[in-house]
Amino acid sequence: MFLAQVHVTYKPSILDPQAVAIKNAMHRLNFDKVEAVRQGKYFELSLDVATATDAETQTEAICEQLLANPNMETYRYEVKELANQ
Amino acid sequence: MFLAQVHVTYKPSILDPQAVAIKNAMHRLNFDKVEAVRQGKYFELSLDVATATDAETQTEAICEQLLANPNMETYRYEVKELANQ
Amino acid sequence: MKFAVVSFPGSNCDEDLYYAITDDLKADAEIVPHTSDNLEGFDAVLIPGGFSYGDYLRSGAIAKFAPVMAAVKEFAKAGKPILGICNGFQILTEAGLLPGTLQHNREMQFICEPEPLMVNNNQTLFTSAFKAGETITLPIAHGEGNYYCDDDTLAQLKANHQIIFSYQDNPNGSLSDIAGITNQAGNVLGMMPHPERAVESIQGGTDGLKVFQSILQTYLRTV
Amino acid sequence: MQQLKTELTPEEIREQKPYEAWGLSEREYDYICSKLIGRLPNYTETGLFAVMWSEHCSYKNSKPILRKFWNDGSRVIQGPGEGAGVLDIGDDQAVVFKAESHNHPSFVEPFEGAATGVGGIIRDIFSMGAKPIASLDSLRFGELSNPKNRYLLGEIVAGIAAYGNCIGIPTVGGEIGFDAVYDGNPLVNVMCVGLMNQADLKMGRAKGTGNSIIYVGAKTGRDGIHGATFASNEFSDDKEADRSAVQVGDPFMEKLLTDACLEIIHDHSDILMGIQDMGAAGLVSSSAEMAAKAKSGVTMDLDLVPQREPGMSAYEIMLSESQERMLLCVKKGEEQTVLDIFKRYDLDAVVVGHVTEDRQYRLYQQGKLVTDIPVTSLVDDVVEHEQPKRKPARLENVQPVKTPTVKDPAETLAKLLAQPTIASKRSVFRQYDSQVQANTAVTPGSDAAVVRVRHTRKALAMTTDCNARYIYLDPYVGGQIAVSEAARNIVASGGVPIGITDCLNFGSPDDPESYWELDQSVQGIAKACQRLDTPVISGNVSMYNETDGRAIYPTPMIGMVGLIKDLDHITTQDFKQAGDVVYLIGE
Ligand SMILES: Nc1ncnc2c1ncn2[C@@H]1O[C@H](COP(=O)(O)OP(=O)(O)O)[C@@H](O)[C@H]1O
Repeated sequence: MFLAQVHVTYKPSILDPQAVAIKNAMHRLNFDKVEAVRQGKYFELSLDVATATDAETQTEAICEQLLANPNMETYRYEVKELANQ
Repeated sequence: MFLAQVHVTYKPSILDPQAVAIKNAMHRLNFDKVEAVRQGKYFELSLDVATATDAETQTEAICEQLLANPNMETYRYEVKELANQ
Repeated sequence: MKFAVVSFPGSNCDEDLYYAITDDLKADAEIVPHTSDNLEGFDAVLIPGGFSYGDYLRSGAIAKFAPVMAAVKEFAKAGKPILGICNGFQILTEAGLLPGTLQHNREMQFICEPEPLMVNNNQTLFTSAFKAGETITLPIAHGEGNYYCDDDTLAQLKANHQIIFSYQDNPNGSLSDIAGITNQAGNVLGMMPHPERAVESIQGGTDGLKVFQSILQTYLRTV
Repeated sequence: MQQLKTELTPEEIREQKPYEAWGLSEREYDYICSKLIGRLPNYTETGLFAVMWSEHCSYKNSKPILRKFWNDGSRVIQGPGEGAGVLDIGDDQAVVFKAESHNHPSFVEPFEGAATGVGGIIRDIFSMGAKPIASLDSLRFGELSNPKNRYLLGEIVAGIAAYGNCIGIPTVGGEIGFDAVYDGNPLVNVMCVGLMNQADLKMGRAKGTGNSIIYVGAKTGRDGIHGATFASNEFSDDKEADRSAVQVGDPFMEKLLTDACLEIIHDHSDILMGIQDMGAAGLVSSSAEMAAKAKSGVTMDLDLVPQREPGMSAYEIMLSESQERMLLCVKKGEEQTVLDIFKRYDLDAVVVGHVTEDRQYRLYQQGKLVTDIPVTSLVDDVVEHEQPKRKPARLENVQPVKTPTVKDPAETLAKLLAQPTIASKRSVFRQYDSQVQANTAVTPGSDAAVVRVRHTRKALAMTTDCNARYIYLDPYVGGQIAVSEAARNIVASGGVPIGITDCLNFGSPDDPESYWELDQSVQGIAKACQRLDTPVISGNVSMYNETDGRAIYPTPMIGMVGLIKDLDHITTQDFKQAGDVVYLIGE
């Protein structure tokens, strides 16, 4: 069993109104040392495949087709083997 | 300048309708080796503070008050110093 | 009796509530901005639906820090009536005035439809004008109305009769079909359906008016 | 630090002709050089010309045809040419409406494309001084058997819902059709309706020498640069073509912008000289059009424009299609009043320039004059093209109607009802908040939607309609049918039709057959409008709806509004009770 940890974030040029609203909220709460906020999505997938390479191929395809919107987002991921339960 | 990388995820006991929907979508796309999906939010905060301890204290407080809903979410974070530009 | 309708940036049912009170209940109301720090002179507080601060991060998560919320908490402590509708319900849970939270709807879609509801408890200041066990119809309009709380909380809600409204045909996956709950003291109600959209027959029904009438009648009985 | 691309010199532009890729023809370029400015335009200026001379901004191909529309009538306060049209509904009130297409952006990025389509048309309504009270959509997709179309449908509907629900404007009606001709070219048309007191009417004007130009709303980023010219070019299957960043909508910001602008319009009408939204071609089209209509000039300092990204060139700042931005012209000396109001709403507002007497369009960046051309050369001097027209070959020998034989009527009926185009659209419209504002008397699912005018006995009925197949078969009669269908929906809801808006979704004007279809259907629509006393008060043209050379059905969407004089006249389509008599009226 493998675990893929995926991060999907906006491309830098894309407007992210959420991040703006979150940063403003932090400043209103007096966390004014926060200079910048980026936000994104985080996924953990448990994959029942035989090899790390399989896990990577699947994760890559899933990111490409489902988890990230290539018009606006980029993704990165790491795959690690899970100890047998 | 410090960078805090924050992950906010659902507590394991909570059924997350979004994660369920994503897993179902993966299976519809024939990624049937995906056994489990967890999803959460990912934040990067740039903090203009003097020490790593300051950065951690601030990040902890921000997570506690704003980024996570203690009823259903947990958070973890890492802080690292950014090279001067 | 005077109602405060609290308005946050992004609230969009504040005027609807204002008109429900002034035009249909024929009581006094005022829209109070999120920056106000005082609710003196008001006898009930209404927290409207909408998308406060865009509902970015989580619905209600940012609104709970608005200056007016300190006054709302005081108001709750004083035992005075507070009604949060839709986004108002979400804000009240985020602010800790009501237990639990509202997750994404089961089907991950926004739903706008009239829903049949059961009035489980007519012994509250919000429901005294209803008959016990009455079925009413109110519109819902939300993407995150799927109520969730832990088992202990649910047991407590049931034991104290805090589940005021429940769905007859659960549209969003809410735990125990919950559509509206009060706090333990019974003076804070949060509900996903919109009573202010059912106060005139031209809107398709008037069941919602009874919620406001209940508040008014209770008030008049006690002063 | 980001490396600034070095821009081509005027001479290099003449040699290398980059403007052709931006949609400007060599003939137009030569005409601009020799007749309009008497020199070679620099890089920024060339970009401004390319975008302002695009079909999307200038209507250069469609104007000669649009003049055939009928837009008289006693109720008309403002016809086509402004942000939206305005009709008198009595009691010193007016209804304001317009429709707009966002077809191409919605294909590229369906959720955000549809969402920003909603946002754009809303700005057109409140910039006139009206409170937006309802939206409707009109959607076309390829067949649902294709997963790509199911995906587009899901995302586009979700995008419309997300924007409309958040901003608090009820989406009260619409229509959807499916046909393989829309494969690869879905149509997303959105209509918005507003209500106002006639005294609040505002126009997009930069008038009064010395008055200030104020920019308000979202910061300018590199989104959708050349979106307008993109909307004026055919699709190609080459998906990964170098496409600038997609536009993302922020309905929360737009809600603040709407409320703030309406507050200024209501309370400070005397100092607000003009207001317009930044739509396609953003800052350049709004400022140039406001100056052109006021017969004035404008000077702006681009360093003052709020920017989201470092190192933006003048070209990028002017052509950006970042959403949720407005341009205001405010009386000199009174700027602070306006800036204070925006500050209260947490909105960025900046004085970026002023009105000049001499009718020049001047832009400064880092102290340098980067643009200096006559306002008229960007707006009024665009050369119209009446294109050649030809009746399509398919219409030269049309087959007579074949009456199908129905063996088992029940089965045929069931099959018909299962057609996605005919089946209930509840799964779509239940995602739209159709009741916010608490004025919706008839929600989606009946004929026209009905929204009452609070504190009066009046109501407004509204609908969007178009049967493109009829127009494909006979654009003239089909255009009449589209208007008539809309009118029947209004009448069946208890209203008197009072006016229409439209979205003309067609193929390329360079194709004589498409151009003929456009011309014929406009004439058909005009004729029906005149008969029904429903002037065309606003509209939008979307041409180049072609994928790899194959055009969609000509689809002129009609958005109609009717006036219901008394709430008691509202009727709905469902049968009311057993035993009632059912009449069939008509032939
Ligand atoms: N995309 C849509 N958005 C909102 N409402 C819709 C949409 N499509 C259809 N509807 C609603 O469904 C009902 C039936 O629509 P339609 O199929 O166009 O009916 P008709 O052909 O009788 O005009 C109408 O009330 C219409 O407003």
